Amino acid sequence: MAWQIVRRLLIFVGSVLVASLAVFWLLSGIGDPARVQLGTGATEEGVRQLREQMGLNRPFFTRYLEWLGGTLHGDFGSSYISHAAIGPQLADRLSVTLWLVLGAMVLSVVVALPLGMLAALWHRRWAGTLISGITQLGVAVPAFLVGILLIALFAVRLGWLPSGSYVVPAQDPGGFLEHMILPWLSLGLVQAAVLTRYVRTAVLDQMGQDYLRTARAKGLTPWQALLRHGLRNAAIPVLTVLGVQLVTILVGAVVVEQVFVIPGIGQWLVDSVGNQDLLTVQAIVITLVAIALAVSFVVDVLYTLVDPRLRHG
Amino acid sequence: MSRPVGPARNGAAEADGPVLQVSGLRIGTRRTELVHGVDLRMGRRERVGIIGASGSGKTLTCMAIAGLLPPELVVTGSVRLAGVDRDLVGAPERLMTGVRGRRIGMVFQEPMTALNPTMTIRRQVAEVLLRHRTVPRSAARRVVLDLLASTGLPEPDRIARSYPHQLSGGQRQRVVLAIALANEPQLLICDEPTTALDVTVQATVLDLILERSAAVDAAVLFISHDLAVVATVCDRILVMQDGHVVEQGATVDVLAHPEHPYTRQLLADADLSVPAGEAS
Amino acid sequence: GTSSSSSSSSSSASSSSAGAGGSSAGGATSGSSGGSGSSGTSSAAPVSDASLSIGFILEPTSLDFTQADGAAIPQVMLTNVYETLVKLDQKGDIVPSLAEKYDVSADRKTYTFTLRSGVKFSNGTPMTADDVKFSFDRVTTAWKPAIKAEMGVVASTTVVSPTVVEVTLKQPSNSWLFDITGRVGAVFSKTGVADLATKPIGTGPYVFQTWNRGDSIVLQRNDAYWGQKPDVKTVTFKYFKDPSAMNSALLTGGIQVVSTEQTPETLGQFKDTSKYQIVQGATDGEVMMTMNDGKAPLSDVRVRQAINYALDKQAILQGAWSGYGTVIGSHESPNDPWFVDLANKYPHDVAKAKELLAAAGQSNLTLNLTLPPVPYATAAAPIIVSQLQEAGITVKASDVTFPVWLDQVFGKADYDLTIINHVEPRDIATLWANPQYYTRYDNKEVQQLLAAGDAGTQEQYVADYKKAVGILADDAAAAWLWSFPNLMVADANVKGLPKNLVGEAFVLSDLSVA
Amino acid sequence: MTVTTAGPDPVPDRAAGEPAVVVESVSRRFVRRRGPFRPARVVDALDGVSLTVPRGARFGIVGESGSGKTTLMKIIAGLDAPTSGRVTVAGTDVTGRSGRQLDDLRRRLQVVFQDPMGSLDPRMRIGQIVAEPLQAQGRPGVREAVDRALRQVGLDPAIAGRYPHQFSGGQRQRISIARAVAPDPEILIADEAVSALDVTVRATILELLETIAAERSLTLIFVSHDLSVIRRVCDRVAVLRAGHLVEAGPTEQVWSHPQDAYTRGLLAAVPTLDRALAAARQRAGGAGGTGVAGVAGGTAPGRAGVAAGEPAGAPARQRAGGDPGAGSGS
Amino acid sequence: MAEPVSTATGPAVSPEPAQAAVAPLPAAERRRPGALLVTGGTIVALVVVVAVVSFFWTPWSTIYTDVLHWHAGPGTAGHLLGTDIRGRDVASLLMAGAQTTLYVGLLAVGIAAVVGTPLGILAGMTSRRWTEVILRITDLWLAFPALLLALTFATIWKSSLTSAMIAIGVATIPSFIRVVRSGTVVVMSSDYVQAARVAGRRGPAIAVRHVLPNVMGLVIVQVSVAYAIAILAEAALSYLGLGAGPTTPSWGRMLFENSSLLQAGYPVVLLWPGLAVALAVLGFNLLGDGLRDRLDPRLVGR
Ligand SMILES: Nc1ncnc2c1ncn2[C@@H]1O[C@H](COP(=O)(O)OP(=O)(O)OP(=O)(O)O)[C@@H](O)[C@H]1O
Ligand SMILES: Nc1ncnc2c1ncn2[C@@H]1O[C@H](COP(=O)(O)OP(=O)(O)OP(=O)(O)O)[C@@H](O)[C@H]1O
Ligand SMILES: [Mg+2]
Ligand SMILES: [Mg+2]
Repeated sequence: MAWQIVRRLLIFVGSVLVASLAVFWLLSGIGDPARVQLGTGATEEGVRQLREQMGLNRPFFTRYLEWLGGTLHGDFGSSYISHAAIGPQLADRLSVTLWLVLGAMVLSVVVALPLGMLAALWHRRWAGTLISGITQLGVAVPAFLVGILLIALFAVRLGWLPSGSYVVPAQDPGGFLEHMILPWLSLGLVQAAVLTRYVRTAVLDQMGQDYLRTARAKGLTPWQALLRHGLRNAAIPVLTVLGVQLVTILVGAVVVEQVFVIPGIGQWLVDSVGNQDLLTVQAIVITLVAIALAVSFVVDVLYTLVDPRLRHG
Repeated sequence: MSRPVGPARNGAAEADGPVLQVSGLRIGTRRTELVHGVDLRMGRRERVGIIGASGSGKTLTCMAIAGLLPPELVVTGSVRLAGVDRDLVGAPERLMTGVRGRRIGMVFQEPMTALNPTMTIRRQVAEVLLRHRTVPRSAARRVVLDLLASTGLPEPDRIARSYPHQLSGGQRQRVVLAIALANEPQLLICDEPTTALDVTVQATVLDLILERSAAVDAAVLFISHDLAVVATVCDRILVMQDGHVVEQGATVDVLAHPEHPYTRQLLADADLSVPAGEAS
Repeated sequence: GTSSSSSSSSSSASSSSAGAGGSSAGGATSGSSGGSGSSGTSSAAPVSDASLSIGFILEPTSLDFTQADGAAIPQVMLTNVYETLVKLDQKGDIVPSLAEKYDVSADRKTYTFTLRSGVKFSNGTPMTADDVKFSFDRVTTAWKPAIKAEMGVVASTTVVSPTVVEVTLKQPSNSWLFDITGRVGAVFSKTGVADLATKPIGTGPYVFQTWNRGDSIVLQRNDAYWGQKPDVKTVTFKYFKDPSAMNSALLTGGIQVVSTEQTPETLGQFKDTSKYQIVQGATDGEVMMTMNDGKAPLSDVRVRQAINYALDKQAILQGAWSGYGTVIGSHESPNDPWFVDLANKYPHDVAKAKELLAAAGQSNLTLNLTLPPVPYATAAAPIIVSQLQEAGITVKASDVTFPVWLDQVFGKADYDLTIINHVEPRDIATLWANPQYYTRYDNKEVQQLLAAGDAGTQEQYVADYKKAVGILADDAAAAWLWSFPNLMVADANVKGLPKNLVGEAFVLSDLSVA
Repeated sequence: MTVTTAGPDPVPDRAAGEPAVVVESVSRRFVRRRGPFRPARVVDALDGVSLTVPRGARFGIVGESGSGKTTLMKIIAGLDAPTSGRVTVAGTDVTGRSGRQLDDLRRRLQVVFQDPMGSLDPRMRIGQIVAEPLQAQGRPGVREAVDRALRQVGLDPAIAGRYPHQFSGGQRQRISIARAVAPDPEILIADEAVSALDVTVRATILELLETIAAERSLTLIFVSHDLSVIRRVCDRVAVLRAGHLVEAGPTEQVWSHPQDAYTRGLLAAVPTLDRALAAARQRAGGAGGTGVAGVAGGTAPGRAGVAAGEPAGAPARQRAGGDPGAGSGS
Repeated sequence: MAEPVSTATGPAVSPEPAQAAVAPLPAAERRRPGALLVTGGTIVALVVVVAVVSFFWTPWSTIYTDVLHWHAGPGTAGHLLGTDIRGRDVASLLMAGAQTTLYVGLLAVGIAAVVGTPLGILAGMTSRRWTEVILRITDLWLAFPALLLALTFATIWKSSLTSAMIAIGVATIPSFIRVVRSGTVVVMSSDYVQAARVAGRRGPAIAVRHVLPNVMGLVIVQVSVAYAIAILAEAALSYLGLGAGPTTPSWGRMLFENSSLLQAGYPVVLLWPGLAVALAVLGFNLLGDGLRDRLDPRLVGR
């Protein structure tokens, strides 16, 4: 167990190094933070001076090592642009996005599991085809459109829910829920559509299996058999997809964050990339890498929980 | 059909009506018929064996009785079970779920795939108990261990905690049997329940089937290729070939005085100490 | 110093003297007729507890405009938190603010500002001439953004007395006085610049309260303010990346004001005047299709003129910005004192365009249009491409990111055509008097006129600039499209919204909620 | 208690070549991880098993279910690696080898898996499945060979286009056998290869195996619960129990003089038709008679005489043509 | 060897019962494509045809802006489906957008599937150490924002549809790896893979003949989902200045550009590209589902 943890840690450190080097290298080739900071009012002289001040003229590796040194001290540094410390902001933004993403994932799972199973169970009936069709449309509808439509209906027309903005759950749990319902819906429904497709496939893959017949011989309805037996066996691909979704949506939520004015990490990443704010991008990417590794660890553990055959001897 | 179902020798079973009455059962795909009209009548406590060629429709017949045929197969005819006032053929799923696992227990042919690879044995056995609420949840744990032990499994506690892939074929087969017997069904259908078992375990399992079915007054529909096993278990035998029941009657009659050439052939081939060709 | 031989305007002079009396009272109760010089502040009734949320698009990257650039910072901080010695009124005239009055020497090189007394910073220290000198000196020494160059013309700043400060310029400059109505003129506390990014300290009617990054900035009324206290107690600057989200927020009561409407085509949903008001005015921004004047074939004036003839600017304005804004023909905004209407300089005339192209030997012209990711550019581009196509010019439009645009187009002038809104007020000299600028426009006469006008009297200033604007139009130095409108939508009960966006600040002190 | 056949007395008749399979003190331990945070549990499926299968032998392995037969088969076939010990097939060590190194083994050895359904790729047609070893080994005339193999196991070659799930259990098992015999292996491991077959088909298959064995000196390793099948087919037999080899030797010797109590128990438990019939008759005759099976049937009219003989019956007749069973020390 | 056996077999086992019962299914039944396949195929074919036609002919030029008719309703002034927010002919844009859509699918999804599927299979088949290496790289890659990739590629090749699509494709690879690997692991634990080993198949052949067909269902779903995402991502990237220029017709971009018309009260303009995207995605997905079901013999004929 101890070795497991050490190994994971080593992997993590290695991944962070690789990712940070990649980000450093990619961004340094794309544009000039000094120029971005000075904007359209810039003079060549001004840009040169600022580059000097920001230390951008030093060699690539010097800058990289300096950053690394800071990070090793647990310090993400301060933004090139805002000069504010990155760490605390990262924590805030990340928590916002995590709420958004986790809520949406829960919603999508709750919607997708039954729908996917129904679509599989009825795969030759019109109802199954209908579910497949609707979910496919769901995949095709961009989340921002869903968002705008939801706002137009529930916020503007009916006035039931606020049209956006974020409320810290610790301060006002009710308000938090009220504000998150629409974002969760618009992100979650699209994800649900995607997930439904995987559930359908995974469940169909299980439908011909003998153990389902055994389950039915016990007196389970086809539905129960699928629910208790099929689903568990379909869980491996579904879990995988969930893991992948969880990581990719973190950034992918940017559009929903935009439409619902949620100060999350996706939006911040886009801004920071736009501002050439290298240190901020660096911090965000490293956080994402950490999350990805954590998620894949959790998914691996879940694999072995749902499918004992994967516990290698 | 050579031998009509005469007045049964074990009249006791007939006294309170048949447990199972199958008539004119036909099974087929959309273009070929696979089973051509099977008639079968089983009394209480009666044990009926089906023997026959591989692919002759034995499994399909059993599946049809339990309503578990794959959806691409079509079934006609009638299957009636005592205590159920509906024909099981074409019965609604709701009815069938109440019947399966409760009134009809099933042991399948292939033990390797019959169990859910992702669930512990304990849960899989307990499920059938809890599904029909025959045992309170609190007692389920103990009942499961008892059931496993009664099938002759060593270390029932370890087995209960295992997953199917950790068990040998025979161990799995006994688990399936435990599931089938859990709710003391009226009718136990065993599709080659002992093929994966060694002879000692087989003897135990056969004893178990005999003993438990007797204990709960269950009728047994038993498929096996091992004539000795069939003879051990069954009072009556059906011989199937190519989707037809070619002969049926009391075990002793059929096995000792076979009439249909196919039955004779079977008996001839059953003796392994003599090569088939020379024996006949 | 003598009395102003030519102060910015007579009105400002009179207002400054009026302000003197008002400020001495300086009290909390009757701050009427303060130097704010704006209308709508006459009510002496006790101030309300109202709060207001205003939607914006661009969030500041920092609160400290001495270190970071970008129009979003002064929009929040200037005039509201920090104040300047003089400021602009709605007409664009320069009026006193922290200075009760100012005098200009005869050679127009020395400005003497008499400061208002009783003004306190939000950290409690009184505002004195020392602070002004400290602030002005600090621009050239400690500021980072390029805008600090505006203070380059100052030779020295001298403290005459605690309430009088004297600024001497290297040469006369009209723009300097205008410039110090902006960021570089902000007066900081000598003891309060340690942490400008998180603890801004100013003299303004509002104090900074909180900033939820990525979401909003909250300002609170400064109850110790020297002048007329604003009506609205709490103002939230709420930031929206998505224009339609901002509209929705207004519709659902999340905000009360949309400070700038980026999707003018959606204004229809605010038709109901009992609920909403649409405020339409001018900004200092010119949306223009800049051409690379230093690179063939665009270095040929005939080609540039042909392009101008080929464009139906009214249609472009209609299609891209639903007709909001004013078509312009040169580098000028209706806010500028030298504004002349040159919109019809190049009427839409495809035949003429083709003719000019033929004359230039460019009948089969292909140009690249490099677009920064801004809504007006992406909106105007398709129409421009279509119209130029009709005149026989094939345009290849491509999108780039903003850093790439800055690097390639703005930094290296590696482009043919681009579309951008130059929002800085009175930036004509920046664009057209510097041959190294990305416009690559090199016209000695224009350079001379702009320099002379800046150094000359106010009248000369206006006259020379008018002339320069005319030459730019003749040269078709760019294809100016429209003057960017100040388009605001607000709840009907919000009063005091500025019609024109003058200067860099979004002025809050005039707002009230009925 | 480990009994090895590779012991002191070598097989006299087969001195010519090296043994087909030599298993040297092979152990296989399964570590069952029970979730990431709980201690693992250990199962010794095989524990120090040694045995030698001479070339051309028909070697039976019996044992109770769970005794490690399948595990041993997989190790011999190079599908699983022993935790310790060594397996030599036709002179080459196969333990711990993979991929290319096993090519030679693959050409010589085929396996009929215990679980017919699981060992048939559900997405492959029967024809493809049976053809697979032939194709993998680049044999010519695949089609004919497939047809022949299917016919040999009593299936119509026309079914080659269908999928595994469309067959009955016995049919699947025959497909599995067809796949194994199609490439003419030198060594055939059959794990419960005939358990799902009716007696008629079983007889055919056994005959088929015997014929192949006789004609091309096939080494047959036959795992079964069915002792009568083992006795009929195999000249030598090994008895496994709980991962240990409890007894091994020439079949008839083990049959007539079982050394181990477990073996004796096994033999005694073999059901025979006449005993069963006698019991059945008793049940049927004595109205309400107890269903207890008597030990041996008295008179067995009709066909009873043809039924299986007593455990200690005469040597099987069919072996006359083949190699005489080799004696072995025990 | 056949002779003695077959003579021995002859009388003992009559092949007839098996033969009668196991008659081969007529080819017609096996070949009959499902409704999913037909519908999906038809829609996809329609998109292809429209794309091809648009190379040669569209009702209007796709760059022509009708300055008299902004976001006009269907049928106005010869615009069959009306005009968009910039006065361009919607029908023409839709037709030409089909090209982009197909290109997007081929390039982005193609890259992801062609690279990701083999890697995923590899990760599920190789030794634990290599699996670990591949998976950890995948995690890293997964976490790496597509936006950054898009930026980089846009810098290397100048922003274009191709650079954006390569970025999306490359960014989608890890999800293929993960999904395919999970399926592979399950397949690899089955007996039929062991049987194939015994048959003499080596890793690559097992991968192609056993693993691939058995994970194909997952791959197909992954492809169809990735396809929908790619279409929308193309639009999003081009809006950030990382994709095709504003004059390249694309359905995703039409959605983005016209989205404000929803609030402006002209939702119908949005309807067309929305329908087009939906239809294309639907088509590809139905085709995918159909293929998937086709590939599962247990479902054929049900
Ligand atoms: N993958 C595994 N993980 C853990 N334990 C296993 C595994 N495979 C087999 N075992 C255990 O090893 C023992 C031997 O199993 P094996 O399958 O070899 O038995 P067998 O002799 O073939 O039995 P049967 O005749 O019933 O098929 C059993 O106790 C089984 O539970
Ligand atoms: N799903 C199916 N589709 C088509 N034919 C089928 C299907 N299932 C079974 N069959 C055919 O039906 C016939 C009877 O099958 P069944 O499983 O009942 O045989 P069985 O008597 O149980 O044989 P075994 O002893 O080999 O298990 C076989 O010929 C088989 O090929
Ligand atoms: Mg069967
Ligand atoms: Mg086994």
